[in-house]
This record gives sequence, C-alpha cells and structure tokens, in this order.
Amino acid sequence: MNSENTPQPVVEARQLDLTFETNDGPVHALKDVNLTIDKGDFVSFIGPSGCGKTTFLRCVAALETPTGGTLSVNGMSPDEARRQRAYGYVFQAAGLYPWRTIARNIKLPLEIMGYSRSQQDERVNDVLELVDLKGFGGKYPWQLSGGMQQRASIARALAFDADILLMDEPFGALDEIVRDHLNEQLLALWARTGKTIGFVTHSIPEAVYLSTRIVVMSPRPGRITDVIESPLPKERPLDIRDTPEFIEVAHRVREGLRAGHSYDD
Amino acid sequence: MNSENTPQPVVEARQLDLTFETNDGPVHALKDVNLTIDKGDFVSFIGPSGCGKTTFLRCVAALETPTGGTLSVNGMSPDEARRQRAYGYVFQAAGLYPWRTIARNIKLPLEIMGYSRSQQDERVNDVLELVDLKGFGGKYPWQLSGGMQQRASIARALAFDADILLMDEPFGALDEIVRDHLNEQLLALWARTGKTIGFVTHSIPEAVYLSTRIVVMSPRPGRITDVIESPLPKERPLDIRDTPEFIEVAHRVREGLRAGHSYDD
Amino acid sequence: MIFVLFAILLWALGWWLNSRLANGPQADTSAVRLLVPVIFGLTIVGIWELLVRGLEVPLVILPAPSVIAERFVNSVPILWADFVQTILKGALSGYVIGCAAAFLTAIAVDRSEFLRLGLLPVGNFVAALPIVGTAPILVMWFGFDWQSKAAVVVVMVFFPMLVNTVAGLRETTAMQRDLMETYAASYWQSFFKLRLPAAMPFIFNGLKISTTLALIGAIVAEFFGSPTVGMGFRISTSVGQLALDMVWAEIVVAALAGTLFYGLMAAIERAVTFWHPSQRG
Amino acid sequence: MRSVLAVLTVVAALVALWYAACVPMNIKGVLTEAERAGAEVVPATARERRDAGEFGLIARNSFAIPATWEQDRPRLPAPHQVAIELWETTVKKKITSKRSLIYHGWVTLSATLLGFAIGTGLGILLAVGIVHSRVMDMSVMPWAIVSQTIPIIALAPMIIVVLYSIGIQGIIPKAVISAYLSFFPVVVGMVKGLRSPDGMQLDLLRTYNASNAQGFWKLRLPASMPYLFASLKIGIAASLVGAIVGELPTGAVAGLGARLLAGSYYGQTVQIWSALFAAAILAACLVALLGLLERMVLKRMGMA
Amino acid sequence: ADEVTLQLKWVTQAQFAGYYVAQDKGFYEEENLDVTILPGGPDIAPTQVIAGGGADVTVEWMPAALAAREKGLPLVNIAQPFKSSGMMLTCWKDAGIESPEDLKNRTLGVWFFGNEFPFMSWMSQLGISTEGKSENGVEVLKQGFNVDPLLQRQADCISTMTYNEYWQVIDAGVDPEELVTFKYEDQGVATLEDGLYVLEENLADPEFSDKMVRFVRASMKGWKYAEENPDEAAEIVLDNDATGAQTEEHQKRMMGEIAKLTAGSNGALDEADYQRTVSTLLAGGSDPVITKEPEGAWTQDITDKALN
Ligand SMILES: Nc1ncnc2c1ncn2[C@@H]1O[C@H](COP(=O)(O)OP(=O)(O)OP(=O)(O)O)[C@@H](O)[C@H]1O
Ligand SMILES: Nc1ncnc2c1ncn2[C@@H]1O[C@H](COP(=O)(O)OP(=O)(O)OP(=O)(O)O)[C@@H](O)[C@H]1O
Ligand SMILES: Cc1ncc(C[n+]2csc(CCO)c2C)c(N)n1
Ligand SMILES: [Mg+2]
Ligand SMILES: [Mg+2]
Repeated sequence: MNSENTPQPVVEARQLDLTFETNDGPVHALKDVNLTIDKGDFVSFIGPSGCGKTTFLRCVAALETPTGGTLSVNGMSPDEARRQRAYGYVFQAAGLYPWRTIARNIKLPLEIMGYSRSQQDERVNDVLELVDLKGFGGKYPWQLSGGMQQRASIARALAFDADILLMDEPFGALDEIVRDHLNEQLLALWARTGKTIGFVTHSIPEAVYLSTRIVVMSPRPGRITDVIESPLPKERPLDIRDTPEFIEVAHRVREGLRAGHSYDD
Repeated sequence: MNSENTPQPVVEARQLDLTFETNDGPVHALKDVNLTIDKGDFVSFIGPSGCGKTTFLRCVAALETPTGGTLSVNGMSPDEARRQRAYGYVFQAAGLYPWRTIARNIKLPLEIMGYSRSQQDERVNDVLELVDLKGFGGKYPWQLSGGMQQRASIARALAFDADILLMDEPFGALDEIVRDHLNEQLLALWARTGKTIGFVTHSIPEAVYLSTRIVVMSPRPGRITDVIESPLPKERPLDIRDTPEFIEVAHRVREGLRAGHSYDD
Repeated sequence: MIFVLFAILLWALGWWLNSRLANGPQADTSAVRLLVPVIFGLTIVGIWELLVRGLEVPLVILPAPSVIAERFVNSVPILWADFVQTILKGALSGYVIGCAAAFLTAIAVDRSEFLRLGLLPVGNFVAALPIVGTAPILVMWFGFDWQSKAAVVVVMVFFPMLVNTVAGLRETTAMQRDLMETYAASYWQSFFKLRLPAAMPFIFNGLKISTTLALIGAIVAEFFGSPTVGMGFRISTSVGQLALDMVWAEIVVAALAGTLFYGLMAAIERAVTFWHPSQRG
Repeated sequence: MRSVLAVLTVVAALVALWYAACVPMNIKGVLTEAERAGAEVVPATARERRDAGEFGLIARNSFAIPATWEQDRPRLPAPHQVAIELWETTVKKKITSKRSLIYHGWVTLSATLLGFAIGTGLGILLAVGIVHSRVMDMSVMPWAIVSQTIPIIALAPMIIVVLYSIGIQGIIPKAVISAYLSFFPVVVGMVKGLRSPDGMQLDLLRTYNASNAQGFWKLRLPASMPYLFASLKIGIAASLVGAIVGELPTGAVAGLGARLLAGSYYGQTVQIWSALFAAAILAACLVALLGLLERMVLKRMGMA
Repeated sequence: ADEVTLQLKWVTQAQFAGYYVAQDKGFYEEENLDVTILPGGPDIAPTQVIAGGGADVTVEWMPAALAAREKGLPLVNIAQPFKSSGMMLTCWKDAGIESPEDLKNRTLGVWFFGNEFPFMSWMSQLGISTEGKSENGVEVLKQGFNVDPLLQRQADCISTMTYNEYWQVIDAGVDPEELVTFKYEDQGVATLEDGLYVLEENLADPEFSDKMVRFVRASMKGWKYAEENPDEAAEIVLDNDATGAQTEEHQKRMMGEIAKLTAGSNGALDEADYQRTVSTLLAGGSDPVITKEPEGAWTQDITDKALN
C-alpha cells in the first residue's frame, strides 16, 4: 500500500488481544487489533487516553505479552526481535539518566551492546550532530531544556542501528514551536535513514504532518476504528499544514476521533 | 480597542521589568513590557518556554514583585488587589488537595475568605453546575479523570467573586479531545460571566480559538513581540477552526512565534 | 541570681544575633549557615556555665562546661585511647561489615520477590530487638574486646541499611527499566548502569543513619563488659567514681566523632549523588 | 497471601538455622555437664576442650547433640525453649504476677506511651517552629542531629539523678529518656511533611490572601500526615527502646528492661531471650497499631 | 511519720534483708518512720543519687564512699551493719592457680562502677600491674553483671560475692572442687562493705540526726531479726522483688551467707576496721584510691544514740 517499492511487512498483528488482570477486574486494553506496518512506513497512532496506543507499542517492543492473536516482527517473535536489538524506543518523557552526561546517556545502549570505545565516540558525535546538540555532550540532562532533553533521548535511540523506531508521545511535553521544529527534523531523519517508525501522539496536526498512515483508536476495549492513508507527498514543508489537503485529512482524523470519544471523562 | 462598550482598563503594565537573581547571574524574565487588559477581555499569552508568560501572570497576581516599571490592577497595586481577593488563579496542574473532596476543595477559598456555611454550600453547588461536575462533589480528586480535575480547579477559582481569572496553561496536561471540550465550556462561561481572563497556553489553535487578543512573547529577555487582535466573532463553534479567518490568525501567530524563537534550546 | 540574669541576657543576645544573620541578606552563604548553629551552640554553653555557677549546681550532678573543657584538655591521651578502642576498632569495623553485608543481602533480596516479601517483615522485627538485650548476649558470644562491640554494631546497622538499599534498588521508574529491556540488557548490566546509581540516594540515607547507630551501639555494648579501655567503659566507670567531668568529656568526644562521621558521609553523598534534585538545591 | 507464605518460609528457614546454630554454640557447656554426670567425653577435660574447635567436638561427641537443645542455661537457647518460656510467662501466669511478662510489658508500655506522647508533642512543636522560623531552622536543626550522636545510656543515670533531685520519680524519668529517643524522627519527618506542599499549593493560598495560620491548618498540616505517620512508626519503636534503657538506672524494679537485666544478672539466657522477644513483639504490635491508625486517618482524609 | 528514703547498692536481694524486714515487720513504723527503699542496679551510683538529693541515706561500700568524699562529696558513715567483707576472686583450679602469685599473666574479671577500688588496692599491694598480660601483670576485664566470663572461660578468675555470684557458679553445675577462691578478708585487703552513709551537712540538723538514730535502730532490729529467721527474711525479700527474677532457693542461701557477714556487728563502726580499710586504700601504689587520710568520714554519734 505504501508508495515506491513492493511493501515488505515489518510488523504484523493479527487479531491481537491484550487483557490486564487488575484488582477491579480485567481491563481489555487491546481487542482484535489487525495491523501491518511495512518497511519504511511512518505510522502514527492517535486516540483518546486509555485506548491502548502505548500498550500496542509495548507489545511490538516485547515489553508486554499479548493474551491473544499473533504478532510478528521482521518475521520473528517480538521477543526474538528485542534480543536482536531491533528497536529504538523513545518514551514520552526523555528519561535520561540524571547521573550521566548527555554523551554518556547516548553511549548507554552502545556500552550494553558491546561497541568498542572508538565506535562509541564516533556514533555519539554523529547522532549529536544529527539532533543539533553538538557541544552539549558534556552537560548533564537537568542543565538542558525540555526540548533539548527530548532530542537527546531521540539521539540515544538512534545511536545503535535499530530498524524500527518506536516513539510514544515523544514531544508531548514540549511547546508548539519546538515541537514543529523537532517534527521537521524527525521527517528529515526518516527520509535520510529509511527507518520504520511507529509514533504515538495526541496532536492531530502532528499526526497528519508526519505520517504515511494514521491509525485512529478508541477505548474500552482498545481497538482500531480507522486507518487513514495520507495523500500528502513525502516532501513536507511546515507550510503544508495550511493546505486544503492537510486540513481535509486533519478533519477526517478529528471526526474519527470524536466518534470514538465519550465526553464525560 | 475591544469591541462593544468603552474599554475600562483592568490591568495596566508600563515598562514592566523583572530580573531574577540566580546563582548563575541575573535572569531577565521580563523587559519593558507594556500591556493593557480591558474589562471583559480574554487575553492569551503565547510564546516559547521561558519567555516570561508565567512570570507576567504572577506579577499581576502579586506573587512576584517587579523590579522596574509600574503595574496597576483595577487602579491599585497588585498586592492591594490580592488583599481584596480580586484574582482567581488556575495553575497548570489542577493542584487539588488530595485530602479534600471536590466540594471541599472548592470550599477552600470560601472558608479562608470567611463565607458563611450556607453561602459556601450554595456557591459550591452553583460552580459545580457551571463546570458540569454536578454529582461529583463528594468524590476525591484521584477518583476523577484529569479533565474533570482541571474543571474542578476552575470551579475553585470561580467560587468566589474574583473579577480577574488568571489561568496558567490550565489544559496543558490534557488530551486534545478533552481539551477541545473544555475550551468550548470555558468560552461559554466567559460569555456568561463577563470576567476578565488572562490565559497562558502553548497551543496556537487554543489561543486563537479562545482569545479576543493574543499576546506573543519571546525570551531572553522576556518581552512582548506582537499583540494580535482577533477578528473572530464572540460566538465560536469548534468548527470555526477550519475557517480561513481562523487559519489566517493562526498563521500570523505562528509567524510571530517563529520570529522570536531560537531553535538551539 | 545575677548569673541567672546574665544567662537570660545571653540568650536574648544570641537569639537576636541569629535572627539578624538568618534573615539578613547573607543568609544563604555557607559562612552564615555555619555561623548560626555555632552561635546557638555557644549561647547554650554560655547559659549552661552561668546557670551552673549561678544556681550552684553540685559538680556531681552537672559540671560546668569550663570544668569539662579542662578535663578534656588534661585527658587527651586517655580520650584518644578510648576513641581508638571504641570508634576506630569497634564502631568502624562493625559499620563496614554490617553495611557491606546488608548491601550484599539487599542484592539477593532484590533478585527474589519472594525473599523480599519474607525477609523484610522479619528484618523489621529483628531490628526492634532492643540493644540492651542483645549486647550482653553478643558480649557473651564474642568476648570482651572490640569484636563483640563490632558484632553489636553489625546487628544495629544491618537492617536500616538493608531496608534502605532494597528500597533504593526498587527506586527506578518503569520507563527507565523498560529502556534497559529494549536494549536486551543483562541483569548485571542494568544493575550497574541503572539500578545501582539510582539507588545511591537511598544507600547514602542508610549509611548516614547507620553512622549514629554505630557509635551508640559500640559505646552501649561496652556497658556490658569490656577491657579497661573504651568510651563506654570510661563513662560507666567514671559515673561510679563521680567523675562527671570525665563522663561529659567522653560525651563530647562521642558527639564530635558522630558529627564528623555523619558529615563525612553527607559530603561523600553530595559528591556521588550530585545529580539528585535534593543535592542540586 | 503470598507474603504470608513468604514470611513463614523465611521464619522456618531462620528457625532451622537457629536450631543448627545451637549445636556448636552449646556443645561445650553440654559436654561439661555430661562429663560431670559421668559420661565419656573426648577430650576428657574442660581445659582441653576450651581450645578445641566446636565442630570437631560435635563430630567426636555426637551423642550430646540433642542435649544442646535442652540445656538449662544455654549460650543460645533453642527456639522452643524461648517459646515455652514466653508462653509460660504470658499466658500461664496471672497478669498481676511479678513473673508475668504481661505485667512487665505493661510497666514498660506505660512509660513508652507517656514518653512517646511527650516526644511526639515536642517533635511536632519543634518542627512547626523550624518550618516557620528561619532562625530556628538554621540554629536548632544541626544540634538536633548532634543530639542523636550522644549515647543515651550514658546520659540516662544523670537524667534520673537530676530528676530525682527535683523530686520527680516513678514513670516520668523513664518517659523523659524515651521521649529523647523518639522526638528526633518526628522532627525530621514532620519538617519534611510540613514542607511538602509545593510552590503552587502555597501560591494558591497567597492568591486567596490566606493567613499563616490558615496556611498551616488547611495546607501544611494535612499535607504532612503521611510523613507524620511514617515517622511515628519509627518514633514508637525508639520510644520503647528508650523506656527499656530508662529502666536500667531506675532501680531495675520492673519492666522488660528489668527482666532483661535480671536475666542477664543470673545468667538466665532463656529469660533474656524471652524478654527480648517480648520487647520486639510489643514493638511490632505498636507499629502495627499505628499502621492501622494511619490507614484509618488517611482513609478518612481520602488519601489512602 | 517522718519520711526517709534509702538507696540500696544493688537490686532487691537478701543482701539488704535487714531493711526489708524492718519495713515488713513494722520496725520503722514503730519508730514513726515512713521509709522508701529504692533498689539499685548496674547503672546506679548510690553516691550520685544521694548527692542529687534523691535519697537521705544510702548503702555503699566504704572505698566508693571515701573516694567520693575526696571528690568533694562529704559522705559520712553513720552505721556499719556488715562486719566482714564478702568479696572474693573465684578462679578455675585447672587453670593452675593456687596462690595470688599465680594470678600473674592471667585474665581477671573485675567489677567497675566504683567497685574496683578493693581489687586495685590488692593488686598494687601484690605489686602486680593491671595494665595488661605480662610477666608481672594481669589483663583486667570489666565484668558484666553475671558469671558468664568464668563459665565461658573468657576469664581465668572473676570477682564474686560469697553470698551471691559464687553460688551462681555452683548453680551452673560447677563443683566447688573445681574452683579456687581468694577472699579479700583472708588476703588482708578486706574493705568495709554495705555501710550506711549520709551527707555531712544534713547531720548538723538535729531533726535529721534524730531521724537517722531511729532509722538505724529500726534497721539493726531488722538485721538481727533476719539473722535469727533467715528463711522468713528471704521470703520477705522475695515479696519485695518486683522483677520476679529471684528464686527462693537462692535467696535463702544468700541470707545464710549474709548472716555470717553481719554477725559480729551491732551496727556501730569498729574503728579498727575503718583504719584497716583506709590503710588498704592508701596503699594503692602509684594510683591509690584515696591520697590522704580522710577526716570526719565516720561518726558513732548515731549508733551511740540508737543502740543505747
Ligand atoms: N500495567 C497495566 N495494568 C493494568 N492496566 C493497564 C496497564 N497498562 C495499561 N493499562 C490499562 O490499559 C488501557 C490502555 O492503556 P494505554 O496506556 O495503552 O493507553 P494509551 O492509549 O497509551 O493512553 P494515554 O494516551 O493516556 O497514554 C488503559 O485502560 C489502562 O488503564
Ligand atoms: N523563581 C525564579 N528564580 C529564577 N529564575 C526564574 C524564576 N522563575 C522563573 N525564572 C526564569 O525566568 C524566565 C521566565 O520564566 P517563566 O516561568 O515566566 O517562563 P514561561 O514563559 O512561563 O515558560 P514555560 O512555558 O516553560 O512555563 C525563565 O528563564 C525562568 O528560568
Ligand atoms: C555494674 C555493677 N557491677 C558490679 C557491682 C558490684 N556489686 C556490688 S554489690 C553487688 C551484689 C552482689 O551480689 C554487686 C554485684 C555493682 N554494684 N555494679
Ligand atoms: Mg500512552
Ligand atoms: Mg510557565
């Protein structure tokens, strides 16, 4: 379905089900979720709070085990993919370790994966440049603004060669301008590296601006209500958001969202 | 400049300056700020992080003392106005006291200001209705969703007769759909009560949707770079956001923002 | 009576001085932060001296600070020998052994949820055993010299340290742990790179609490049998000989040593956990 | 449920370890007794055995192992000996009897509670002072820490004598010592608690133009409750230790401390251990009671 | 009734039977006295209590009392119910100890807390150093309250009282044959134990003196009754023991031993005994317990009035 070459499925979910057993009874976080993400896709997940966006991403990253259905990543089980270090995961908060400098935070996965010293330094330099943080490697996280921290955490996920980038509301805590800027950079990066990206957001413009495909979800039980293919070109200046196509897609997303939303909570 | 009657200045800032003395030297949080807010205005403050939005609101509420310039509220000093309980202040997080029920949280300012029992109950009922929380008075904050908590905190600010409502990113932590819904309700409330509102936000659509006037600020030192009068009518359905006028204003705000923004932080 | 009057005056003066300093513009400088408690302490000592002289309190009940100071200066060799016996041999070795053992146990406990559930309540129970009961038993087991004092200290510091370390090792956020998971990090990788650094504030909390416990434990244990040297020995013997100035000189040593020990741990904590919000001010 | 099982498992393991430890701990005493009773023991004399290793002795005199759990005055009493003693001195004795641990426990408990009340009251007052006055914060807090480095057992006889000399006797001197130990955790916890409201919560009250007193009653005090209870639990355990320490220089007349001492004085190890356990059980009960109270209060406050 | 507070030197036991008997039998009441008996303990210095005004009269050993007097606390002996000393050193025979000379190079348990003076005097008379094990020195342990150090063989000898700790060793199953004892009395270094002491300044008050006369009279009546009825006296002591730790057997035996020590004293201090105590203490070598002959440390005024 994706443009260009023949699509190659990276993530494949069939009738995925996940129920949490809690003290107040079971919570049906995912129900009958079917989704295929192809190589090079940029898929956004949008939906009201509690609809299972995070849960789905966590299933893909083998941080959660589905209670039903099948899920394969690169043709193997998510856990096997995890062991092969197929994922870069970016959380909502930057989640940098405060006792490490920015550079050493980015080194963390490299140390764990056993890269050599010189490789580590080289890669840290590369990704710091990529996210526009050159010169800040020696600072501690709390000495940086929120936007810079978030970029550092993206750099950390990029430092090793994961094919799949999973991002759970990475820009939720940032102001709109910084967000716009990071969105632009993320698009550029995606274009350059051809990674497959799964991206959770609450912002309709963000979802529309970034994605090749937008997955709209609704809660109780968490399920997919709509999958919208974006007609926008791959080249997207920020101004694209004032075009009628963009507004049209955004409108569709909003309608889809509203349909699944109950106002009383 | 506001429409309707002759404007009556509620807040008047002239050449306002505020410098914080910190360990790393002084931080110029506000510089040469000139602004008049008229009675019944809905003024939004927008700008990148650290541009002094919060600081300005805090000056108005006499929570911070300016180091230069003059600031008057209702013709007196902010501190006098505070003593006369002229402000209802809504913070970014709901900040409800967890050991009080919703009703008793709303009663808090009334108790402090010495309202009688019966007056307290009456007002609590009124505002609970106003923010659509009837029937939730007996619940504790954590039993409510984030959106409901935020509405309760607005109710708390409305319970006593403050002329001026100061809101510092009240909806920052909420998802877009809930946020839309609260925006609608806030507009309705403003229309009904005719309060003067100062509103800080990071969201361009939110600012444009709500305000009669949008103040764009930029940091280092914090100053006002643009004041945009909204041409939108007082009656604003949510759909108004897809109109060209709306998009035009939003565009202007975004340009104003971008001009004052440095990408390196 | 005049002395009492002076004492009241001195109190007023000290308080006034401190109010000026604490509410003055320099209140946040480290000099003032040190000066204010020192002035407070000196005021108390001054009042003590004046009251003891003014009310003619007998020496055998409460010696004046000047008498204590004199005794201190004249008995430095004895005090030093006691210090070496009690603090350096008894308290310090017990402290090191106890904290290290607790730390290793904490790692084991942390690896097994079952152990944690089972051991911590039992640990809290054992920690509630009063030292005046355990000390005689340990003296009986480990002899009269510093070894039994070290054993008492081990028993005293073990559980506070264990509880703190276990709590610290659980201190990481789910997100931090998930991050390690996505890297497919091994147990020890995530232990050394995540959980240990994150636990440091808690570990130091335990280490700090344990300093005073160690001193008290070592001294108290000497009440239940000791060689003829040591701070606890000297205190109990001196009380019997009505040499209260000596008792107080030893108390001064204990307070000095305790404060230094605590201060040292706090300083190391500041250096190691510089990143923690509580240390960033 | 799982945690009960876990605790039982750990307790069972500890008891097993305890029984095992009794053998080497008591073997020499048992062999000496056996020798006196005419049994054949290797090596034959106590002097030779003094320098022999415990495990060698066990290996060569394995017949004596059961006796290590039944000694009259063992170095380490076996668990069942302690349990039986506890049972006999609590359940089987009239509680008015001087041999009843309940009687002694009550004596200690009353001093503990009085001391705890004094210590808590003082601690809260100090904390309120520290939070509201910079001078107190800067001058008192460091000395409160120093006060905890002073070994109370050294001060105890002096406290008793000074109080005697102004005519105060009985329960109060013990309570004073127990208060001395319990006030510190309360000060620390309460200062933390009273300072726990964040800037936003305090600013909210400023916008209402609330007075300091209103800020205290409506914000600081309720916000400090969880901290208060956490430190009360530490404080009550410290109080109990203080009351027991205070019993030594008050003539060791009655109370768990006196029991410990008397047991120690007569080498009655079983009695020492049972008094020790009684004290720990009492502490556990007090802490549990406070935990219950905590849950009730916090629940009423809607914070649990 | 006039109130009198008596501070004992140790916990409630037959060592103080006379006072408990006098109380129980109403001898104090007959003298119009209301006596409060405060038991002692390991952490109580009777001299300190009386200095603080917590007691009117105290049972104390003379070495401690004289040492306190030199420290500036003017204690005066007003009566001496104990004629002889019950202190001794108890050693394992199999450690090879037969005479005091054999003590050299051994580990000895000693009571401190003001009770170490007789031992120190004895050692310095023997010319034995207490600074540690050597050819001519002993290692001294501060012994706790029980006889464990001996039983556990952590010490070769420990301090015992004839009426108490010695029997605890025996009760632990040790055969008297296995032990060697050195009584201070036999070594010629006995010091007076368990006298009644008051503050000198109080004696100047005739009312107080009169109270003490009556107190000593009633107490001695109690002591003599206890000597004659040891079993009953032991029962009375047991009734007064609030810890519930004492056993009847032990207290009856103790009463028997105590009676041997009080025998021969009518309560009045024998000046010769006093002189012997003082010279023993003065002979303390380099570090004597007292440095000069005490003045006015005793009086027979009270006993003279009480007993005649
Ligand atoms: N570990 C868990 N245990 C029990 N329930 C859980 C757990 N994690 C998530 N849930 C529940 O599963 C549902 C889906 O949660 P999820 O976090 O995936 O939502 P989300 O779409 O990411 O929401 P948000 O926008 O708030 O992040 C929710 O009802 C949530 O309460
Ligand atoms: N109490 C303070 N002490 C020192 N500096 C302060 C203080 N409060 C704010 N500042 C500084 O003043 C500047 C303006 O801060 P302010 O909080 O008003 O920004 P803002 O526009 O509200 O930002 P945000 O969008 O992040 O809330 C910032 O640089 C901030 O670091
Ligand atoms: C801490 C301490 N240890 C020993 C004694 C010595 N003492 C004096 S009288 C007495 C009772 C004898 O049965 C004993 C043991 C003491 N007073 N305090
Ligand atoms: Mg989520
Ligand atoms: Mg702000």
